[in-house]
Amino acid sequence: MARPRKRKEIFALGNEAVVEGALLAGCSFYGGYPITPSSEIMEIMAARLPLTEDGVFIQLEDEIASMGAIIGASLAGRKVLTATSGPGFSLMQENLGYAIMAETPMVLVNVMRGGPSTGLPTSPAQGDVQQARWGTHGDHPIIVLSASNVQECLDMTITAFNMAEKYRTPVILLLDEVTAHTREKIEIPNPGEFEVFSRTVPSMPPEWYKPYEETVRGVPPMPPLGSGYRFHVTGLVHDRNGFPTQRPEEIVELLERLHRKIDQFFYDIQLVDTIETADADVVVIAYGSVARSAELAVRQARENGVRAGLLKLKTLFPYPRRQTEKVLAHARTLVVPEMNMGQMSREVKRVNMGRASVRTINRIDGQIVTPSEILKVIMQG
Amino acid sequence: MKQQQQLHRFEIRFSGLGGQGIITLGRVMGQGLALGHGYNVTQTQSYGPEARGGSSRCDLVISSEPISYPKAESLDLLVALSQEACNAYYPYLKPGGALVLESDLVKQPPTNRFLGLPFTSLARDKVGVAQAMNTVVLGALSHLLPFISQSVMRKSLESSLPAKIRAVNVKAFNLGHRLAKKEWGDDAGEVWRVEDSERD
Amino acid sequence: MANKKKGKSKITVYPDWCKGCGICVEFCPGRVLELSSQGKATVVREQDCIRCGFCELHCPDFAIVVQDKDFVEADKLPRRRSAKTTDKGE
Amino acid sequence: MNEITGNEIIHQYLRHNKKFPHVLCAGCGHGIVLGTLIRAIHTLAIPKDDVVIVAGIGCSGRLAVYVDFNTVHTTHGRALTFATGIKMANPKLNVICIMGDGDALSIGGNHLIHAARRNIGVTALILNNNIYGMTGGQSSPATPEGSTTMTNPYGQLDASFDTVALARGAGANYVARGTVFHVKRLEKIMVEAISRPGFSVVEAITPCHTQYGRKNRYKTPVDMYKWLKKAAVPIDRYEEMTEEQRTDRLPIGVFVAEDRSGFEERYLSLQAQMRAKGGK
Repeated sequence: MARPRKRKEIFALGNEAVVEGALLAGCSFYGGYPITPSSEIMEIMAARLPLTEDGVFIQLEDEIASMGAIIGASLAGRKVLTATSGPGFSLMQENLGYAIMAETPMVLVNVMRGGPSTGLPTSPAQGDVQQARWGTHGDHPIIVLSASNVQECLDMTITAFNMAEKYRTPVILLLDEVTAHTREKIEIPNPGEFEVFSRTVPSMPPEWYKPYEETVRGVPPMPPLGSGYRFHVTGLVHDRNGFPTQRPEEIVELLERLHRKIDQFFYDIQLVDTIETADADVVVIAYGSVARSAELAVRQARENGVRAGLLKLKTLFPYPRRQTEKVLAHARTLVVPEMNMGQMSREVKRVNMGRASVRTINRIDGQIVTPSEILKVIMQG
Repeated sequence: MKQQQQLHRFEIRFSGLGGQGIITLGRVMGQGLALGHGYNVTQTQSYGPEARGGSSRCDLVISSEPISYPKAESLDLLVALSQEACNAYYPYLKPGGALVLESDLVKQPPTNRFLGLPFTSLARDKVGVAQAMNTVVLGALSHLLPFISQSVMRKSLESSLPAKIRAVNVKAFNLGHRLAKKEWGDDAGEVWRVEDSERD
Repeated sequence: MANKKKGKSKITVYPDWCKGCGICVEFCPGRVLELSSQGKATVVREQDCIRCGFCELHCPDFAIVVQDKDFVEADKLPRRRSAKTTDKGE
Repeated sequence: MNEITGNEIIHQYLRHNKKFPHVLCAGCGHGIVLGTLIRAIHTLAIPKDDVVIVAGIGCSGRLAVYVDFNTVHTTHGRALTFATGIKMANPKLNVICIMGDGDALSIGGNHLIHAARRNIGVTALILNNNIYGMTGGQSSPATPEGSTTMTNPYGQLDASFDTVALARGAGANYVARGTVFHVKRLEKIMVEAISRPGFSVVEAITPCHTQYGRKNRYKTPVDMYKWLKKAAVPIDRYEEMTEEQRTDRLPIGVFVAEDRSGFEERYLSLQAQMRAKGGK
């Protein structure tokens, strides 16, 4: 692995790494409202963006306004970010739906803390997983990513921006308090060492532009406001010209395309890491900081002669079904440790369809699931 | 850089009162070990009300291998800068682990096996700045822990500080290092060096 | 300004766009307009128009156009040339 | 007289691929406001491409779809938040927010006061019809005390907001009120509102006979316009009136007109300053 240039190393918080990743991905607009434990993302953006050429930072009056502002900025051509936690994520659901409907690229980082309601502001949890999937009303596709260590916070933020731009959709990055508040050494990749994708813009004369036209990828090109392509953006179900419609065939065409533009690219979107799963009898399926505990538990189990493996989910939704089925080919037991009452294990069970026995480990006391807890369940087989 | 000593999850907890600079201490040391010495390090800390009021806590996990679980569970070294912190976290010290105390503030040590120095009065009287107490601790630990190179850590410290407080802190760092060597002896941390070379 | 222009207007009402709200009929100082049996505004006394512009400005549906008669007749057609447009794209 | 005037101007700004007449009720003043806005933009000679109309939800929200500008129809009450993002992302654009009274004063009240406090360079056009029209005539914060609505069948108990006082109190740079009866005056106000720096609030009184009038003694649209003609008094005359004379009268005109620079301008100059210094 020859590296032409040495990468800069920093000792950074997970939240700090999100900022580094966002800036590398081309983010030039942050709108937000502070909330523990995500505030460092906002604070660092407040310090960094005004020093860049065209970076805009704005603190809004609440999380609803934060979403409105970043959607507006995205429509005006910016790559945009907001970050929040717990109650703030609930407030963002309204305009999250708008961003899906109006196909507005944006990245929303939710640093999960204990809930419901104000809950446990400074303790980790993974209780927003199903909210990330279904929090906004109506049938909708969504991309939800996750990161389990500080380097991944950087890498997955870049990935989130790329997916948002590529698929013209909001992407949620779910972190938890442990990942966000751990400091670790990370490498900042050099330009050219990672992909940066920017939304496709129309390449025809404005009069011929149909803002929501069917394309092969299902993703129509998107011009920035004010660039000569005048069109109508709305949260109502709309036709190819962007105008509201109630005609059944146009409703179906739009909503099906919104799903299809994600569904046909599962291979690009569904990201996992595997550790020792090739021959594993017992496979732990974990994400976020709990995946770190799981990794240690799997290694200890191997030392104790149990063929254990880890399927680490970096994409939570759309749920990586194929990768799960691969481990199901030989796994007798699936272990799903989570800091919630079993939100991701629902997905695992849905895919498992009774093939392996699914053991869940659930903690809701504001503490991370420890390696020893997971090891105990692995050893029970 | 000389050959890095092999470490397998060495866990340190810094604890004490809010305002003693505990988090900064952990962060500076973590940064020095991660960037200067090339170890894998995870640093976590107490947040929220805990970090504002009474007690403060900052953990480091240091390892030659990638660190999976980032939190400290079983401490190799506990640094207690207040009686409450000492009482609260002593039970997490692993058998054979070391306890470093602020000897003026921890009047009732839970054990006779500890290493103490009056860090606060040293900073106030010998450096002239009481707030430099955490840097005195850093200097002392740079002597105690055999896998820390004093010069590398000092350089890392300097690079993380604004110019106007750099000189004071270097003075505090050197003082801590010198006194630890004098009071605790040359081989105070030898236990870790031996253990690790045996493991390899 | 009004009297000088009396009798010099050409008034067009687009019945498709008129919803028959009656605002133009009610407030026209010359009583130029009436509601037809279909409920649409129609021009009945064009010669009395003083071109105050009220009906045009207050038609919520942009259905009334008042023009200079001489000018329109000189052009033969209702004008469709593009105005002093400020549109970059056109 | 060779200039194109009146509605012929407006026709050039309407979207030709939209079906007219628009969806609003016969006699609804919203169309008049839209026409007035178009004339103001035409007067200012702003290219269509440089205008962004951001609308909320409700009858007023439907206006955006008919005009050939960049148009964004947002969520209920949130138009100003979208507008803030658009203006900050591209300060060159003329961003005009069209909101209703329920939209701007109730669900979006927080955004209105903060947009004013921030003095973001956006024009807020609040179409006040005293009611939630689109959804069937429920009370809004601008429904006059004592009047009858679907959600206050026995009479509105709470006092209504004074939009002008609210906007002024929150720090808006320019605050004015007009009516759809006094169109020329409203047009002048809009021209000024759009050309000023910072945050401008224009309250346009635009009666809803369908949902408000019929329940409150105004049987036809014409009745409502007669009421407007009678009730509206220019601010200077209103100020000379006795308390008694002021009963049921509505002051119109310009209430605040300052020239404080908008948030986006202040941000850009801060950015230039920080960059010149090379960071902190």
